[in-house]
Amino acid sequence: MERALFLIFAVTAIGAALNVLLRRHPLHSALALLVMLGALTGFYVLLGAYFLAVIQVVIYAGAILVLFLFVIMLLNVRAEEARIERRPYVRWLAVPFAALLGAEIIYLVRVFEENPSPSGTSVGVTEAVGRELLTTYLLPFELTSILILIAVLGAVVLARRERR
Amino acid sequence: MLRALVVMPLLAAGILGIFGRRWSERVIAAIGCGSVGLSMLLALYAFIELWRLPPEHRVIHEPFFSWIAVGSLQVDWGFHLDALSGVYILFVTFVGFWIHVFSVGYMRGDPGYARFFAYMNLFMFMMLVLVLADNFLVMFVGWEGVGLCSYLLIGYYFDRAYAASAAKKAFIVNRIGDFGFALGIILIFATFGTLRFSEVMGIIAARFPEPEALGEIGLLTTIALLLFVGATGKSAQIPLHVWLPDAMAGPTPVSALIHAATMVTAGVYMIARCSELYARSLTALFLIAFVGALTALFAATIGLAQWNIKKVLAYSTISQLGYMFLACGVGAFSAAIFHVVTHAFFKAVLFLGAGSVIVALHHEEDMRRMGGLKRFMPLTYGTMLCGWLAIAGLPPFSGFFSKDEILWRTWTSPTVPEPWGRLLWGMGFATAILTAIYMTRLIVVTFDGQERFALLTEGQGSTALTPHESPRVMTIPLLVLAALSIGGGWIGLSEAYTGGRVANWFEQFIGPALASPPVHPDHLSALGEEPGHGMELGLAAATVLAVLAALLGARRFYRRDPLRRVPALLENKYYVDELYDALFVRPLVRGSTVFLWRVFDVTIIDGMVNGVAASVAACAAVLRRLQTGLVRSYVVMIAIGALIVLGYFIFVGGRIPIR
Amino acid sequence: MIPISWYLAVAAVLFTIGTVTVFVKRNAIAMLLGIEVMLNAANLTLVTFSSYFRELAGQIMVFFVMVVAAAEAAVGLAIVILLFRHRETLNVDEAQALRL
Amino acid sequence: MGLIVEAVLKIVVVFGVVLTFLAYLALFERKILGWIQLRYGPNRVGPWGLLQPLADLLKFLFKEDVRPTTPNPILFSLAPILSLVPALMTYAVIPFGDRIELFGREITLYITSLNVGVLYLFALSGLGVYGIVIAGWASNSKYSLLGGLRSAAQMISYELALTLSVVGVLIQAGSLDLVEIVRAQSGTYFGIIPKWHAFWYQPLGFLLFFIAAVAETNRVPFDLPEAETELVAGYHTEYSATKFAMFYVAEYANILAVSALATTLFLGGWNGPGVERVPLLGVFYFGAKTAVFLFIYIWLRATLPRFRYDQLMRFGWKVLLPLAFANIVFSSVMALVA
Repeated sequence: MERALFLIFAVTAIGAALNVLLRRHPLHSALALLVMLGALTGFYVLLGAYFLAVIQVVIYAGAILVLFLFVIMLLNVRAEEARIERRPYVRWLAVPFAALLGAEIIYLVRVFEENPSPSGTSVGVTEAVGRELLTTYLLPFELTSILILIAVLGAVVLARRERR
Repeated sequence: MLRALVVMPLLAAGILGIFGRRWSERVIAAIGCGSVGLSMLLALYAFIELWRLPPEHRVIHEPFFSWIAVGSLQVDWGFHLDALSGVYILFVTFVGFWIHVFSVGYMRGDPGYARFFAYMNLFMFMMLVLVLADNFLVMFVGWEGVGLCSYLLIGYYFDRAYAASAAKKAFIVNRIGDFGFALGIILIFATFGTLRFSEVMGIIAARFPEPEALGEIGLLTTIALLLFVGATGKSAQIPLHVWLPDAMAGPTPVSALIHAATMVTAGVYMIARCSELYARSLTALFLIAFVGALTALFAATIGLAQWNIKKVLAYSTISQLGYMFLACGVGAFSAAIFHVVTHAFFKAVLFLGAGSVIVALHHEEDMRRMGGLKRFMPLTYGTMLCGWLAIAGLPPFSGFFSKDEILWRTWTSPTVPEPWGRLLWGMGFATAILTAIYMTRLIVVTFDGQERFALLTEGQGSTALTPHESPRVMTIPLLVLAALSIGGGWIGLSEAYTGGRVANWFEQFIGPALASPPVHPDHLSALGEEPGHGMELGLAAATVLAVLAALLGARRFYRRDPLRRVPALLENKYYVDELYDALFVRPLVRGSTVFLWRVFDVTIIDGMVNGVAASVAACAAVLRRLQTGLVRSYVVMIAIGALIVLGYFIFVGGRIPIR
Repeated sequence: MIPISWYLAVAAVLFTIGTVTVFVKRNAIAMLLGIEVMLNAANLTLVTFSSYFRELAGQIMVFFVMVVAAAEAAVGLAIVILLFRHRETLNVDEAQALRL
Repeated sequence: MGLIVEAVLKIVVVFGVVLTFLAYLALFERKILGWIQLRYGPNRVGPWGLLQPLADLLKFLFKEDVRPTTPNPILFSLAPILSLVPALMTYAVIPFGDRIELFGREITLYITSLNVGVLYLFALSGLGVYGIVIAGWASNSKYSLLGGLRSAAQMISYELALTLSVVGVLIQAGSLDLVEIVRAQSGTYFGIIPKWHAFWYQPLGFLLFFIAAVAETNRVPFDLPEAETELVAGYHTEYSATKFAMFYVAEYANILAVSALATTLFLGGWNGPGVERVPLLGVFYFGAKTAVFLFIYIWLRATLPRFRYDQLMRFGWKVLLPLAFANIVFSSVMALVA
């Protein structure tokens, strides 16, 4: 049962990610990303991180992606046309680089094969996460609030139409 | 309960500070006074709760929240109610409430109405934090908080230069004291490893059974003296007394609340709170007694020669605070607190009465332009008379009981060496007489004799001014406080007057919260014999007679010649301000211009800044070649970086460091 | 029970796909989407480790990553809008007026 | 096995009741609007028009499905489903009542009780916007696009206020579980005032929640995404027949869900006199309280004009959001002091 769910989520996630990459229209890419987020939410539930699973939907799907959709619709973006590259070697370099990167990561992942999984389900309830966040990680937590504030100010200043 | 009591004024301050500007005065006044009124009721309730506990367990401790936990430093916000803080919250909220009510009338029409009440409420909050704190650090928060509110309220009329500079002066002078206080707290933590009053005092009691002798500067004496530096700043004792007279630039209710009744007595409170510590240092006690007596006498002489009605009261406050320190210094902590309470009542009456006069004369504070007001303002006059007799110390007014108690305890003090007790008593006695004289002068010059305000306004060509009695919202607080300055002294009736049949109620109540005074070797022999009640009554009678004589003499004298010239030395406050200016301020300014600015800032700091800029520019000239402006080439660079890092782990680092 | 490496492998694949997206797309929004894919892949590894080693720190990190992602999206999209307003395009190769 | 049967039965019952109720909610709306505007409302099909929902259903099912020329036919068909499914999923966690004894078994009157219940609801409400946005995009029509755009901005803006207005309740109840939140509201103060959050120091949160909820469900006076006077019908301009019906049902499902949520969070859910002895009464109380909200929704629609778009944004960001923050600060202080 668990493995079946894992496989379903894995196939969905990777398929959706490929769609993000291959679709020419940003809106389609964004919707593919939504599907991928859904699959990741499934993973989180499997891993016992219920709080994060819900937060993932609330923040990523409910706010960040909606913002993407909003901008795509606002600018009425059209699909990307094929264009002549100014620097064609970049594209030539990209794919091998990425492949190398993937290979390296997967190589490193094998390190963990020896670690038998101790399985965890009890961590990740809201209360535990909240307690950690407001005690051990209080300083980073406060810092992120400042980060958010700066981001809000930055976004407002950047997107404001200059008045003449 | 204590939490609600403390937080109430803070909430009101927040609400008024944020929204108050748009509201009508009626709403602001209701919120401002209502919150303090609620606090007062809660304080009464808390006090009754405390009262119902058995005397040896009269402590209510209420944790609030955990504040700082760094290493071994563990500070929580907690409130600690014992007999001492119980008395304090009761009179602070009570006097505070009536002064708030008075302010409703006094500040009417002022553009900063909401700001005023927000500051006043904030002050009440900070004062309650100071009083109810269960450890030094939280007390320090309250201590600094009341200092901040004092600064804000002295500079309330911030568009007037003298108010702004008076506020700055108060703040800076207080910083000097607070520096000592902070050092004391640090030393306490370094020595005892905790900041909770109960724990610190417990350790002191356990570890130091014997007091440090006179002249010995041990650990406890060092701490005690550092804390005392803080107390001299906050309570305006020599040599840090210079800020309080200038603080009269604030509105009069502020002077009544902060600079007479409550905040300035925080130094006394702190010493009483740490009485266990002070009782173990004869040196510190002696110094406190001496500074207190000297301040009392010194301020009283200046008070004789001031023309501004509020300045007279300010010097009188300094002088009375001197009495309180004298009491602490001779080991009579409960007498000191008793005087704090009675002083709060009668000084509030005097200040509010002065405020009432000032309003009636359209913000005229110079007594030379007053006179003859008793016909126009009978209520104000009557209440001021109560305050006058109370501060002069005539029975049965409250000031008599507390001042007499202090003088008696000075006479019989176990803590000071032999001739000094008598000498300090003499200084206190002289101060009592001077007090009677300058207060009589104030009353006579303001309320009796010719109506000089009319002359002066005619001279300026404006229409004749007719002062009128203040509205009821101002006179009712006056009446309430006047009643207390008449009757408030009976709670501490010395047992001498009943021949020992009725014990001193106040001392019995507050005593368990305070330490008993140590005994100087001089007095060890006399330890057994109680000085008699007859002696006490005799000394009291002598003081009363002297004061009465001074009172009547001064009355005759000033009635004849109210505007008599005063000695320049006294009018100019012994030139202390000028002295400080020459000793500290000018050298500092010169040093800053000559060295800090011309040498240090220009060459070293500017040099460093310019050097950094130049080196950055040099690096940038090389590095900017990497910046192609193509986003995706940046991406590739980042990816190459990531590849290298991962490659390092694979080929060089061996394995990822996992636990 | 699912071996830990399965999760990590999925995350690695997702991360690589995200990287390629950022490499090959010229549309600024699509590049931002690629970055989101990478961040999510990283999140997956963090949650996996957190769950397998019974250590909450990983989940806390994910929380912070989400916050940063939100901030990044807000500022990034504001820049995109600005770019579009000035250049009428979302092609990042067009925006190189400041280069040397 | 019994548990699964029970769960399935409960799901079937809840959805059957809810869907029927939604159909009648539309009828009630028309009736009440008629009453307020001094008209009759539907009264032809069946006695007092009671069979009108059935007639509407038949009509929607058998009408021709007109499809616009669009480059995204799949998305066009997906949109109504995306909008309906999250709306219906909310009912999984709404507690209609406490537990009852039935056939010797103890049965809870809610489908499930999640320990992240409130967050789950916000997650669903965040997903609800996709249906509308995608509909706006895939219709290939200006009106729809504008409706979708407005909806995206509006829902992001008001979701913040909605979420933050609930934090006070969460602080007070100390749980994210809806059942726990309802339990926290049982009992009374001084024997008279019920311990509902709306009465005892969350009145501001309650007001904010309700306003934000009206905006979140795109209802008058926040119905800018559909705004018939300017956008024809907004995001669903191009929809017809069954697909339109799905949007229609989704809207009512959202309204009902939000009303039920308001009841749960602020008005004590199933709590009421006598519930301890007769738990089934709780369902009645719950329904009655929810009905009050539904009536207010319809009342608002009948009386209020629509906001202008800039007013809407300003109200959301500069009034609701700061007030919600103030409410959180207030609640925390009260939690510390009281």
